[in-house]
Amino acid sequence: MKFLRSSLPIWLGVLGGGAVLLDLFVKEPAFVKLLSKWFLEWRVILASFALTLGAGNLLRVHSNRIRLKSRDWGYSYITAVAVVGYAALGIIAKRTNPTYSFIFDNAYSPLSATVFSINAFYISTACYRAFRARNSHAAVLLISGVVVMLGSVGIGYAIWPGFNQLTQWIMNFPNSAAMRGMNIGAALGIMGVSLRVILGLERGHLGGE
Amino acid sequence: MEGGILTNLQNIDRRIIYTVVFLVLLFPMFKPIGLPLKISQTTQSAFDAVENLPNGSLVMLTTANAPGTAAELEPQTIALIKHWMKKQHKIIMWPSAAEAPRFIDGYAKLLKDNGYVEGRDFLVLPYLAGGETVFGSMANDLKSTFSMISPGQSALWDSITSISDVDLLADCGGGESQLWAIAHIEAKHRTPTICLITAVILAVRQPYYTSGQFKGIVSGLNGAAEYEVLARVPGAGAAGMDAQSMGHLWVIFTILAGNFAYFATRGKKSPGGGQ
Amino acid sequence: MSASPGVWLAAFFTLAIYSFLYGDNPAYKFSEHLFVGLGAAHMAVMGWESMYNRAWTPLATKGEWWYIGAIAGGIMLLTRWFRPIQWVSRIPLGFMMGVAAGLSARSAIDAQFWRQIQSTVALKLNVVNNAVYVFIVVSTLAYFLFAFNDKTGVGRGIRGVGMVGQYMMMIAFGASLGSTIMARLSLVIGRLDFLFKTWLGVLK
Amino acid sequence: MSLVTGTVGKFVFLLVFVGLFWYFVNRTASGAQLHIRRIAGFDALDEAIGRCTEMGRPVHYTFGIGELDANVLASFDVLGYVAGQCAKMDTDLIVTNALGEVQMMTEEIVRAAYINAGKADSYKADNVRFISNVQTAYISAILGIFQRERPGANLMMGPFFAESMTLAEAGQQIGAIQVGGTGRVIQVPFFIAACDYTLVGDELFVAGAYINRKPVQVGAIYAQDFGKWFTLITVIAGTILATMGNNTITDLFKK
Repeated sequence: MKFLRSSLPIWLGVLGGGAVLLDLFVKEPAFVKLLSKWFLEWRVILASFALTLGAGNLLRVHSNRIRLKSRDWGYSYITAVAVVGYAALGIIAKRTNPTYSFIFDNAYSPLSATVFSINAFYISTACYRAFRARNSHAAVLLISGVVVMLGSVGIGYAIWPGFNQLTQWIMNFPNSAAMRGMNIGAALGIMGVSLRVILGLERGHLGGE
Repeated sequence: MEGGILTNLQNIDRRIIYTVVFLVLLFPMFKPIGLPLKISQTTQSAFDAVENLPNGSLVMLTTANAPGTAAELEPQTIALIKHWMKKQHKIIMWPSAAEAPRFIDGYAKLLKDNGYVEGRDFLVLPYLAGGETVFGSMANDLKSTFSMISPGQSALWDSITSISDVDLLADCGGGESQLWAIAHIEAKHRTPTICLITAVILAVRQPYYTSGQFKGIVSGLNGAAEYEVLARVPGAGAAGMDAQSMGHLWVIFTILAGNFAYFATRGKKSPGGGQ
Repeated sequence: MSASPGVWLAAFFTLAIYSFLYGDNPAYKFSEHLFVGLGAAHMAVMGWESMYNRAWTPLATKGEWWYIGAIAGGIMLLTRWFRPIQWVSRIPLGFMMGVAAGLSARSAIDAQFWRQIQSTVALKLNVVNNAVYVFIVVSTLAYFLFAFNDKTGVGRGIRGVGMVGQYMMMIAFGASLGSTIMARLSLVIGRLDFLFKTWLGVLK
Repeated sequence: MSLVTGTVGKFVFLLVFVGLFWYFVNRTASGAQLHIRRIAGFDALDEAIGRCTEMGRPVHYTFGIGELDANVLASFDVLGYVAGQCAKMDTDLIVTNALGEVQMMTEEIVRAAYINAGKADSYKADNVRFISNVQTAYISAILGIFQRERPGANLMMGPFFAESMTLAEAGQQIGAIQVGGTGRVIQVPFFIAACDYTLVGDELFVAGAYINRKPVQVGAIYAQDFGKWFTLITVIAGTILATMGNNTITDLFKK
């Protein structure tokens, strides 16, 4: 039992991760390639199941809220009905069903696009505050930010054609180089954490036992 | 009194900023100004990568387009597909994210309206969950990843054996998918890869363009407008550019005004976040 | 003005979300709760579709029986809704985590690490821009050295180079923000286009 | 065993990396004191929680919308620490999740932290919440939570996408003290713009080693630093040699 609960998940991780990683390097023996191919295909299926977890969790959360009469619990009915009704429609009548598409085009899409666009307003106020030459770091941020802003649309070009070249230079050299440095650092960080899983030393994802 | 105005400039109420953003974006939509457009090097390279392929090549579009990012990605994708149609390329399309299939429906319709036959000239692969895993799986074995498509179902599908038959891969999205495309497919098969991205992630994808892992990048609405000009396919990209420029100008103005006020009143304490 | 009920519905949701910029209100709360529900449902539908295509179709039409194992694993994942047998879901989860780690490590060591260095080491320093490039890569990376004691002389030296790297990162962050604001504005343009062209019809 | 052409260099690097990793894990496990430089973002966590305690407002913790990846694993260590501190200080902790898989893990981590702090009774299951696995739906719900429950601190650690900007600015608007951290480098500028403290890229992955000093994690940090020194030295030497017309190192990377 203890083996099934804590050791097996870790060993499966070691096997899965090891095969997929070695596949990058190893030409022979061929079974490494075969295992890696199978594991990737299986994981696609598991990920498909994982996508449905959200709907179940959401139902659990909102039925709890209704039961406990938490704050704004009345709205939880809307969520619960939407989850059950829309999922049933999509699974029984298929995603290509006209009603499903109607809701997707006229409720889901505008909601999603509008929520996402709030970003534009928030970034304008955030930059209004952040782009202030409070200290030397912020000053560097400000200068490079304003140059790129002016250089990346027509209006900057109309003011001074040089903004465009300067922006290209900033994007191609200082920006690209600093991003490369950060990417390399992050890649090593990812390697460190991933190897903890592949070598079977990580337990965080199993509830920290 | 003057100090009052300066302090106010330093702390303009966010609702005022929001209202003006709305207004300045709206104005050029009614009265286009026609500001000049400069083609960037990354877009030019992406265009060249498509243009230099012989007519009738096999191209693949993997897209993670979603309602949230469609304002930027949709005009780019349409411009690219129109260019592909001009070159009579055979097209494989695959939605890499759960919100993308609805967009692919639209591209399929566009292709059909222009005489493309599904299964022979273009093909839509079904959505599969797993993100990066699917890219890894496609790089290992494309045919087996989509083994649900039976032989005889599509002539185009039957004519290919592996992802290395693809002459150009275009990945579209605002997330990590471009990285997966180069990390698994380009890395293994050296498939020429371009990406269509939201302008936000251009900065972090630039190093991969410099290193040649991407053959070209189309980024943001201005990337779409540039591509439309290069491929001579008028579209929605150019239309939004004026509004963007005006909105931009307003944000630059608030930033400069804020700084001016900050320096004029330096020494007095002002609230605000950031580092 | 549009006569389509779908367009009116979409316009209502667009305005309900934007009303939040002024303050929280019942129309926003309604839209938010509806959207959360629709979103989870759409994901579940896509998960189902993906499972059906990837596992069920090959199993049922081609007799590829080995997919039964993966389907069983998927069902084990769903045990987490039932507290007494919740632990069963750890078994497929451990496997998923392992494969994901293998893929990330593969991508990290090759595309993000090795090929990035490969492209950097070939730069010739007698070109000014290349020298700038290399200097920035080196100083930025120095900022991310952690395994040293910053109270010693050597440690302070490393910190010093890292400080320079910090300024270089600020240039990159400024460039990111600068190019982002514009991109984000285009999202609003998309919505305004919908409101004034598709819905109200006042814009040609 | 034979290797794919063009991967020998990478493979050797990987073997050395793993070897050093084992070596440093064993050294820390046998009690050696290995140093890690100061990271301001982690030191700020106590300040943030303390301020919430003073103000009687909850702490909000989020992983963002990304997949269960290295960022999430690193963030688990931070969450464990934050939950422990909140339990000790009797401050409410709201955790919002976007992934079904992560939801159960966070429940277990937070509950365990409350039990370890001897405050099992104070744990509120209702406060570890699954929100939505759709990015925009997640954002819309968090905006609501911020306005309605007004957390005094907003801690954002994990694989963030575009939600980083919206959440950070929404937190700023309610006056929360904010710490953001992500290994997804592209989102860092938005945290810089709106947060009080930011963990830049790789810094997040140091979390476990910095906070808990577990041997495995400290070992990983030392192996990573080896990778960085390797990069620094090859880049400097390689470019100097390339300038002089010698392509030894450049060719080495093609092996």
